[in-house]
Amino acid sequence: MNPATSISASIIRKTKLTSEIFSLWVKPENTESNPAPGQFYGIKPPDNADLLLRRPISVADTKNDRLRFIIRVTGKGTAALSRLPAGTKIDILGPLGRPAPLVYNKNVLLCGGGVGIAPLFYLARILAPSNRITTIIGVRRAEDLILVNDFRTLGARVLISTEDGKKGIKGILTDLVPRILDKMAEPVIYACGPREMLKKIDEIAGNLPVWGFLEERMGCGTGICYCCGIRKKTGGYLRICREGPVVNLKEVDL
Amino acid sequence: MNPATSISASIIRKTKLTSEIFSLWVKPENTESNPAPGQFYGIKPPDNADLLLRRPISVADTKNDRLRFIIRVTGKGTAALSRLPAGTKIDILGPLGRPAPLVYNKNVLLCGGGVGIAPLFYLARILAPSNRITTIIGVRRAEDLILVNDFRTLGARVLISTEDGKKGIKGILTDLVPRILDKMAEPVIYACGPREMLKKIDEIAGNLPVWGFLEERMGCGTGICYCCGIRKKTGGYLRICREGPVVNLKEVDL
Amino acid sequence: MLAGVKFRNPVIAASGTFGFGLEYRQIAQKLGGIVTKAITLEPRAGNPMPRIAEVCGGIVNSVGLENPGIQRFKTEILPRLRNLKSRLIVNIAGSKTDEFVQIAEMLEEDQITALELNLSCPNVREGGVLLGQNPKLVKNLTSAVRKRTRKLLIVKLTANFVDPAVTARAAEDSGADAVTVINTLFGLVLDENGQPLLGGRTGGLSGPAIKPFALFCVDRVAAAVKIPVIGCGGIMNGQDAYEFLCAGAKMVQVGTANLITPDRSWKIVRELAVICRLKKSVQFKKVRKARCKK
Amino acid sequence: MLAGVKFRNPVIAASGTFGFGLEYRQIAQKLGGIVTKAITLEPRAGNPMPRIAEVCGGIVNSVGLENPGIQRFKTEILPRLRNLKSRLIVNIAGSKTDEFVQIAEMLEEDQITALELNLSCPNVREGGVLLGQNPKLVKNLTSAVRKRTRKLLIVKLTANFVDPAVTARAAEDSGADAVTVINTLFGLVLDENGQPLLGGRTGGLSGPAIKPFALFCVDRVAAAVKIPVIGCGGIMNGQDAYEFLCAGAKMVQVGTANLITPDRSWKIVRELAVICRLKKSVQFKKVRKARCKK
Ligand SMILES: Cc1cc2nc3c(=O)[nH]c(=O)nc-3n(C[C@H](O)[C@H](O)[C@H](O)COP(=O)(O)OP(=O)(O)OC[C@H]3O[C@@H](n4cnc5c(N)ncnc54)[C@H](O)[C@@H]3O)c2cc1C
Ligand SMILES: Cc1cc2nc3c(=O)[nH]c(=O)nc-3n(C[C@H](O)[C@H](O)[C@H](O)COP(=O)(O)OP(=O)(O)OC[C@H]3O[C@@H](n4cnc5c(N)ncnc54)[C@H](O)[C@@H]3O)c2cc1C
Ligand SMILES: Cc1cc2nc3c(=O)[nH]c(=O)nc-3n(C[C@H](O)[C@H](O)[C@H](O)COP(=O)(O)O)c2cc1C
Ligand SMILES: Cc1cc2nc3c(=O)[nH]c(=O)nc-3n(C[C@H](O)[C@H](O)[C@H](O)COP(=O)(O)O)c2cc1C
Ligand code: FES
Ligand code: FES
Repeated sequence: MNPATSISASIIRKTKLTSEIFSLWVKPENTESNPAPGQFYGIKPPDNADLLLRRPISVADTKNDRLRFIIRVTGKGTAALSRLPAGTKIDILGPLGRPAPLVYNKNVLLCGGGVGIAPLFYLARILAPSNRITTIIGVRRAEDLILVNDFRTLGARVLISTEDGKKGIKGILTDLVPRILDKMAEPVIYACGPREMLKKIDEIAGNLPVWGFLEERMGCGTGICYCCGIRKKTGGYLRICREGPVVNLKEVDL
Repeated sequence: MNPATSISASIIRKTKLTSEIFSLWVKPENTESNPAPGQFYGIKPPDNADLLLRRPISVADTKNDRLRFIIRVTGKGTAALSRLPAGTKIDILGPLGRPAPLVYNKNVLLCGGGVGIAPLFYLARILAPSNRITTIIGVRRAEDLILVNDFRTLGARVLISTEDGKKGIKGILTDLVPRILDKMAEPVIYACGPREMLKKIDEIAGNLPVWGFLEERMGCGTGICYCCGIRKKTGGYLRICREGPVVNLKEVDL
Repeated sequence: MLAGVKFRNPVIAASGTFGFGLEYRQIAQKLGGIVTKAITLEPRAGNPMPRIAEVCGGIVNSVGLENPGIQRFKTEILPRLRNLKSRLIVNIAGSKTDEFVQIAEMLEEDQITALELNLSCPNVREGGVLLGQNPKLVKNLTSAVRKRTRKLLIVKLTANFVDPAVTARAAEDSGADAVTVINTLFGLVLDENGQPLLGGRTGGLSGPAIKPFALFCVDRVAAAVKIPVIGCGGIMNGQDAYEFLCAGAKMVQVGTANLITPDRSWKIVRELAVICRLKKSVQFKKVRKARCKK
Repeated sequence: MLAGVKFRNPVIAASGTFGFGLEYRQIAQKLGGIVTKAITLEPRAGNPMPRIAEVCGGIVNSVGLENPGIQRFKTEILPRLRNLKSRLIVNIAGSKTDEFVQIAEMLEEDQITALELNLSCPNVREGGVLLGQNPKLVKNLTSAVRKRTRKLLIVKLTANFVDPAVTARAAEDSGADAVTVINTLFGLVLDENGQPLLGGRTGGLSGPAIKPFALFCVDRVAAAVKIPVIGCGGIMNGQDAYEFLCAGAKMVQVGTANLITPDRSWKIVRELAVICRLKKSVQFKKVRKARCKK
């Protein structure tokens, strides 16, 4: 059940990860919230009539009752959030959405394009104790890379693609996928990133299911406005905020 | 000529004067501005689509090229300004409006109701060297009193009325005016405060001219929107932001 | 109290902004009532994505009429809304009078309190004109539905390119029990390259940006008809709701605010109660007078 | 370039938001042009104070038609506007066709480029209906003025309770050279006690809050008429202006933004120039197509 009430949370740590990406550790007040990997929160930008809607941001990690969000500045809402100093109270609603399905004793492949790697980190931390994890991180420029060491610390194998070729292979993430998949027995694939990337991975994966972490412009994030649909192969839409954001890519029209 | 371009200014000191009133010393960047007593600035509240318009605020004092504003929190704009820490840059437009006429070798009576005393202080500082100044400050509660010692430091005589009777006489400002006027030869009166107060003083003053510092909800503050009229006795309106804010009360319908 | 029917309180969740009431039943029960998302005769897929854009002081949506159609609404959704402790209002849309009538006839279930006719649908016969822009069509449609339902009949008016006082009178004359004023305003949002941002190209503007216009319309319609007016448009807090009541509305609907936090309407109920107690509703009478003098 | 007349640039200061051009002549000269505050036949006092209220994303004004009347405009104001290096457009208001015509006849001065007919005045003969809400009245008025003036004739349309595409066609058919889309929306602002805040009770809503609606109207009108459309409503910066051009406007008017800083329109000229250069106006064509497919 999605929560109906938002909660107040304090920013307890803010770190700049790259020129565009920052990390927030927040501590919700008076509540325990146990988000599962794949779930997200609606973060309310600071009060401004220009910024009415919450910004959907995935949980990138948790620690005790604290939540980590890793956010890329792409517009005015995320820019406003990036300017909030530690200590600020923010209004958040969550956890929202259906979690990613968890697996045991599998060969797991995580594919994260850009900041899409963030929600996969939380998933990796939960899966790491009981699965073998390979992570591919694809970015445009080497300086956009985040979380590489964090994944390694979990014991995951990490592969990197950069378009500028300054780290890992020169190229895009999906160039790496076929080679890796070839060598994995019964892989379970999770992917988060741009639509074209998800589409490509789904094609490469053939019959293997791919759990895609989807994004769409959202109104409510809670399933009540029908703004965030993705077309189902069987017809009609499913709501990314409610039946997603993690969906079996085989079931949707990307 | 009113300026067409706003200027950036830094808040260099912020002080709380009472529970509702604060003082800002600001330093305009790259400009000299020489406001005269009675003039005001349009201060832009921090960016928020809810706060489009500038707030008209009188100059309460100047020092070198710095400006002092004394502001009472009455709504969301002034509340937003009151939250800005020293160091913040604000956008201000001014000096705006027609200055108060200056006099020499006169008995000057300044009547300030509430925060209305603020613009009279700057006037007093300019008039003090060449006039004898009596100031009446009227407030509701003794703790709302501001600038009393500042006026005394200028050598002005200061009388106080409080409605709670805890300082000065118990009553309202206009109770004091007749007694004081009786004892003043050829007084020149300046008054700033609520409309009813100005009206009363004008009545008491009889044929003496009273220079009233007027307020009205403003659109532009620069004379282009015709939102801030006050009815002239001769018919039609004058614009408080342009032909005012200091007007001879004999000429208008309060 | 609306046309003889009691509501727990005067705050209703507006159509399209509270789903079908399934997602937050616990909130729905505390409100005066909820209006469902629009239901059509046949299932509709709605518009392509993106369906929402944020603008200054509001949002523009182009959800379209995505809904499972009246059949599946009855078999799959209505049963799950059984024993709802607040009033259920079904928002009906269609492109022909006949569609509205058919749907109305299919909704005789006891658990439904009212039907709300959504007139903001492009009318096929009149070349792109909205049903709700033509007083004659409003009259015909309202009469036709009125004949087939004993439910409370609410007509939801648009103020796009039409004077809602005129269409409100048409609705009143044809037997409507109440009118909702207003639906979203037309809106076009372009991206930084000047291209339409929404999948449906244009959409409906809602939120605080439309509040002064909505208040104007409520004030005007309340002076024009005797049936109760349900005020809607940009209500974000109790004070906003209070202002709509002062402008002449008997009840209010809250839309966009629900998207921000699902329990916002419930918060508005509580804020409104505090305000009304404070003002002892003396103000109401004064305002009513001010309005009538106009 | 508008109907054969060259403008320095496509940004005009909107009526009522730049006075009569006297206060900031140095800015006025740098713009494409300025529209004066509305002029009527007789002097008008305008509405009681307060005349302005701030609302979410905009303002609501009830200035009314305060102006010195056409006579004093000609004798006291026009001479001071001599040698203005940009285009002077005079906004005309009245309650009868005849008043508009008389004013138009009195404005044959060379220094005036265009007349802009302000149709948002309550029309006396039709019981509270605005002139601009009735296509027939728009037609009659435009034809009548057209016969008496050789100036560029601009008709400023309202989108309150009327489809501006319909009135735009009426204006086009009657000889208008261009249309301005849109004037303010109706607005009512209540204070915390639910009492009308403005001296004029109701007013006109302008600013960013109306931008999506104004863009919708511009897009719609541009598709409906061949004469140029001047876009107006909520333009605060160069990007906003650019979007209006993409929606089909040939020029834009800036209103509320001038109140915030008098040189804002000039800033918009410079911002717009940068954007248009960046986009090489390739986008324009694309959008135009997107619009026409509709
Ligand atoms: C389920 C989900 C999880 C997400 N998790 C993360 C994350 O962990 N880290 C991260 O950096 N980003 C994440 N995003 C994307 C993030 O929500 C957008 O980048 C952000 O909302 C943009 O807001 P803005 O104000 O900066 O941009 P603007 O363009 O100014 O936003 C305008 C409006 O569009 C919406 N919008 C714009 N881009 C997107 C987008 N890509 N997805 C959804 N809504 C959008 C905004 O929410 C807002 O309502 C996630 C999106 C979804 C749907
Ligand atoms: C020429 C002039 C000089 C002034 N000097 C001072 C000063 O030195 N110190 C001081 O504390 N106050 C001064 N005021 C009053 C001050 O401008 C208002 O209190 C302030 O604008 C209120 O803004 P707000 O956002 O807090 O209130 P809100 O009520 O939220 O404001 C809403 C709108 O109404 C306008 N408004 C509300 N009250 C007033 C008012 N009394 N006068 C003008 N506009 C108003 C605001 O500017 C804003 O546009 C002056 C007013 C004028 C006209
Ligand atoms: C996402 C969304 C979907 C909507 N869907 C409908 C609908 O299906 N039927 C309807 O009559 N109104 C619909 N509306 C309009 C609202 O019910 C309401 O009339 C409008 O949003 C104005 O109120 P607000 O400003 O409080 O949102 C929708 C509004 C939004 C924001
Ligand atoms: C204070 C004020 C006064 C106005 N007076 C007039 C007027 O006299 N004649 C007119 O045609 N429009 C008038 N308008 C409307 C503007 O010209 C413009 O059409 C409207 O404000 C929308 O543009 P904006 O959102 O950029 O302000 C006025 C607007 C404001 C804010
Ligand atoms: S964002 Fe509202 S249903 Fe998903
Ligand atoms: S506030 Fe605009 S003319 Fe005075």
